[in-house]
Amino acid sequence: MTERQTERVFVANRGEIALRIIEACDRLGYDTVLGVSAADRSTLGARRAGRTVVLGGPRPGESYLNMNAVLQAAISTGCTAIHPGYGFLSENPEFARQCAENGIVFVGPSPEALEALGDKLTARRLAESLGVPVSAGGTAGTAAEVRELAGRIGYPVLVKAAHGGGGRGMKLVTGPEELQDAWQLASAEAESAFGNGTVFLERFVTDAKHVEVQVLGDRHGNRVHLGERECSVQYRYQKVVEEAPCAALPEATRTLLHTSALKIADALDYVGLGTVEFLYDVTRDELAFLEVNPRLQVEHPVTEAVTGVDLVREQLLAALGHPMTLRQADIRLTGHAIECRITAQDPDNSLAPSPGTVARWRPPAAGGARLDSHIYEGYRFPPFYDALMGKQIVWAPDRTAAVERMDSVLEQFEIGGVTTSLPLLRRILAHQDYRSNVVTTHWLNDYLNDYLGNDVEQEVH
Amino acid sequence: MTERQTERVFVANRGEIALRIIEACDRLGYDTVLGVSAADRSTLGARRAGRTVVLGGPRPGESYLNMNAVLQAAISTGCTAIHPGYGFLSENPEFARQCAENGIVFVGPSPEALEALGDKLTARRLAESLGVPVSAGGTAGTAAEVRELAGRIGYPVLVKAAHGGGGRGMKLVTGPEELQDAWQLASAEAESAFGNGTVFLERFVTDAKHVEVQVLGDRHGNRVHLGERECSVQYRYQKVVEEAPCAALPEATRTLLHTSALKIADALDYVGLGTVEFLYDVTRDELAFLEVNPRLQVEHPVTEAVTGVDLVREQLLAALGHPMTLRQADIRLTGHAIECRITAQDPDNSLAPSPGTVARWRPPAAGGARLDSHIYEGYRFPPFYDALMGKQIVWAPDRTAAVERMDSVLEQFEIGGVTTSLPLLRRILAHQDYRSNVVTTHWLNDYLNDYLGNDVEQEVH
Amino acid sequence: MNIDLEELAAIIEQLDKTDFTDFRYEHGDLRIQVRRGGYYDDAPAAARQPAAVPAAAPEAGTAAPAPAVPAVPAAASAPASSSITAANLPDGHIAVTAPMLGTFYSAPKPGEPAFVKVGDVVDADSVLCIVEVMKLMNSVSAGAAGEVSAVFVNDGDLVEFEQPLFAIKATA
Amino acid sequence: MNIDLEELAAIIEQLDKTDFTDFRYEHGDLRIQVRRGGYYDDAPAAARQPAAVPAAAPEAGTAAPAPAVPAVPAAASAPASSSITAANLPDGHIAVTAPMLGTFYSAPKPGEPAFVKVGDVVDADSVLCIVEVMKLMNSVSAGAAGEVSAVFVNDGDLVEFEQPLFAIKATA
Repeated sequence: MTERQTERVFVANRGEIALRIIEACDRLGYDTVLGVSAADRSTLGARRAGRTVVLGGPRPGESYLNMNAVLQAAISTGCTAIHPGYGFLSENPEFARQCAENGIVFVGPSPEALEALGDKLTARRLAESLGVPVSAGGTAGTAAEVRELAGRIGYPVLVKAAHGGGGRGMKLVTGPEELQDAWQLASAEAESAFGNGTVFLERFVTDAKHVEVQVLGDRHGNRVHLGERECSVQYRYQKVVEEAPCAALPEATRTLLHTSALKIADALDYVGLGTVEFLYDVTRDELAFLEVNPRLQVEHPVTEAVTGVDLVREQLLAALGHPMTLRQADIRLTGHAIECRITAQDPDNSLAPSPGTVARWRPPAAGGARLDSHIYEGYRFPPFYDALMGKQIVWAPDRTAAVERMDSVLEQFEIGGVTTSLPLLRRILAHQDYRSNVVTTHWLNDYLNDYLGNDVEQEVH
Repeated sequence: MTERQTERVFVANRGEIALRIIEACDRLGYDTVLGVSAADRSTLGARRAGRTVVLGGPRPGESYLNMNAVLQAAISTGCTAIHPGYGFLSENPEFARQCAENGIVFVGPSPEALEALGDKLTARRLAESLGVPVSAGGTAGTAAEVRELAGRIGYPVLVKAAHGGGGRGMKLVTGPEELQDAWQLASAEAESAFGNGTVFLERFVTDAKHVEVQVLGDRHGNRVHLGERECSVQYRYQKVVEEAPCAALPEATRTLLHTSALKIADALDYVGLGTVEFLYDVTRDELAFLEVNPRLQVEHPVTEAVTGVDLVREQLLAALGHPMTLRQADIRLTGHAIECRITAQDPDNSLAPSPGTVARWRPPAAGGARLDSHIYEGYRFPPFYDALMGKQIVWAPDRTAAVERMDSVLEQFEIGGVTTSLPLLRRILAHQDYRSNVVTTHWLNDYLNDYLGNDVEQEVH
Repeated sequence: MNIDLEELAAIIEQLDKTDFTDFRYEHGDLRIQVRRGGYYDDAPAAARQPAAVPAAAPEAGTAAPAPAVPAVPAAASAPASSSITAANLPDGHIAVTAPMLGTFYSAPKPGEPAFVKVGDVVDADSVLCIVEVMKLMNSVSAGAAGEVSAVFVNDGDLVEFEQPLFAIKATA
Repeated sequence: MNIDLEELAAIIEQLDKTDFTDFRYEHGDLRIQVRRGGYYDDAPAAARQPAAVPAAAPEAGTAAPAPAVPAVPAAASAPASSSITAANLPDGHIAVTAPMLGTFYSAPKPGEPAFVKVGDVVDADSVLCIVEVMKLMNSVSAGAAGEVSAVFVNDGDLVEFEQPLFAIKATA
């Protein structure tokens, strides 16, 4: 028997992604320990993990977000690595730091990279310095400078303090009359927080597609991109339908997109899985860098479907120090993939969560289809977490065929006992706008108003 | 909360099919108990089952074929049903009877149906009585009658005792000079065993495709077929590559095939999953009924891929008495699916088993692809069971695209540490005969001789 | 019977909308107790002599061993003769459970005597053990006055959230 | 009896719509208790010496509970103070394991005394127990001479192939 170090991975997440990570570990021969909340004792993940420990109470703060409990559990069970999945602790630099201090591999980028990427402006400056396209914007110190800059950029604009992180204090200004107030507020905030009143203005793109590039790097300087995804069907920044590739991109723009993403990954000496997000203004054929998501993403299966690469496996191997065997030339994109997020949300009620018991769960095992889900018949949907029930993915040789395939799979999918987003997904897939691929990020918000008003005229069937 | 009886299913099998059954149970909210041999304590199945009990020693007779141990384990763990998978106890009428006597649902047909189907001649007579095509054949009592019959059928013929079951005493006769000896032997055997020396002759079809129809019935008189599969790529009666549908069938023949299979299922009042097997003589465009396989088959995923029906779920629900919700009109066949059985067998050494430790197991997560497998990196392949490592399934809109897709998936599949059939599968997929779909059941036997002689001229790439 | 059905229905309906695991209501001679989820660590209705009390539920005892852990069937490690188990508390005994996941310590410092041992009399505020989570020490108190009737875990064990640690025979 | 059946039916109907695991109602001399799911921890049949063999291997003890069974961590059923466990046999002790899967019986017939108990001296051929498989009784002999030092399973338990049943302190 070959000599091999036995890795043991602590899975610090729940739901479908916990299953996905356990599956990847199983196939690599790694042991798994799953940390669960008291509400998740009898999930499929708890059945499948090598061992399951109860971290704390049902609320995320008591369990999945409880850094000390997660670390203690991982240490006490002899784990060599922690996979945080997405959400929860996945982008928390402090948690990554504590993992390192305790000699546990955090499956994600370094704490420093997480901190750098957490700040939108720093990331934007990095992009600019690399010649990566960003949306029109700049900094200004006085009211006059701000007015001049906003006029040059064109309304609507976003105004925020030029230093400091996150989306805190970001203000949307739709016309010159709102500018003065917004500037004063942002400037005062900047002054008090950073001792510098400089503000930052950026064009607020209202009618663009969301495109993002999957990148992957190892600890040995190897780095590849795995093509792009399009995730324009969003509701309140929650993605609903994703696909790969983005069929609306001209080839030259796609090349620019990929090289831009790789430039950023290279500059960061990026290790692991990351997603470089952009907006694509279809009318102007212009890309604008948004941010880097330093984690496994919900929509990773569409990239797996068109590249054949097992992203979670590669992510684990990279984090554990293995050199990548993939080279850019190995990565060929084939066909088209679509993912629909099936959630326990009521489309007739502004997608309000609708927890309950899943009395019936009959996904079709269709060809070219994959379902990532933790749901089973009799599952009691707890009210403490997000509403995701499963991700239905289909693949086909081109977008039209993939849309048809998804349409037929959703048609056959039977769920009972809880109200879900299935009817909405079916109507999105049937909609002329979606079929002709003109959807932008505000489309679903608009459509849901129509939907509630029962406007079905534009549907294909 | 909906009232539901909690089913608990005992899984009396191992390997990939144990995982498949556990997965289906999980999704239905059924508890699972897996019985394992001492060699299988640390399999993925043992990780995933709700509970695992060690049935006995590593040899199948001590564990998976040990009826008493399986029954005792199922009873003691409170199971309501036993799923036997394929092989092992799946077609054993005695086992089915003992399940019934102990109040446990056997997931398969009744003991009586199993007995009737175990006898090839009884099944053939049933087919004849229903007007279902069978191969040329008949019975004869004297040497002269036998000679006359054989001449009418055409050589080669199979000669066997006309009563009694199984393949026992079946003799292959390639010409008139062998007939006398074969008849005397079969007749004497028949006389001593059944007090009747009548023998049965049947044409031995040497150049035909193996086609089979998937049928499904419930306890309420509902019955459907789910189209056909082709499994002509065989080596010593072991299927190697399977697909759905059989692209070589003219539409009229396909209709005859489906209605013939349903006639047989109807006559048997068939409950559960079954496969009605036929030979298809391409030159004569003739079908001949072979037998009924009363169980889940290894190659069921290709049918799932083209129909979208989860066969294991339907099988469980039917066995547990639920009425089918599927009607024949609901079943639409879409596209083409191929399955390759990846085995730990050495193609350079007459496919001899090659157990060992699987040091590397890197399946590509390609679009339109599905992998049913219990293998993980570090898995130690035990020498006691069959050599199946996994089933790679792909789906595409047509056969050509499916072949291309499988070709590319096999190309990217990395396995290390054990010798496998991967190189052979790649060469089959690349072969002109396979691509042009002229393969019959003896093709692989012939090809393996060529293969060992390194004859690669007919390959596409 | 003399039940105000409407009142009871209203209470039940209210509870149904509410997230809880244990609800108790006592007023005069009226007592209502409702539980949801989790396990019961207190006595079943049947009264029982401590001497007659048996071992672990056989089912739990033969549960599938976690593959990450060497393959000793759990049943094998369940003693054939035991007195009090968490799954099987006699009437009048209550379980003290871990308020958080962490490492169990029976004594204030290594080498020192344990806070309590079986037979010790404690009051509700008595500290029974420490649960350490990433160097943070959390003392666990008895919660009820009585006599320590069992200790379920060993020094240095990882204890999970809500895992039973001690049994206490409550003072009548 | 003096039950208002209609009232009782109304309560039951109400409860049926509700999600709970344990419901108790006491009012005056009326007591209602309803449980749903889970298991009952009432005593199994076997009587037992209180003094005898305890504790579990801590690792096995914290193994993932089988989902089929309500969530009592197995550790909970293992007392803290231990002597001999199957995972942890002292030098000179050997384990007698089940030669097959089946139901464990410590005595030739129900009600009769056990073949052996802790402290008994046995020789290699002494029968220690019976393992029943579908009505077939298989006697298990010690395989070595010595003194029975532990019994790991209870009467009526399902024992798996190779599961430790007894420990024997072999004669030197």
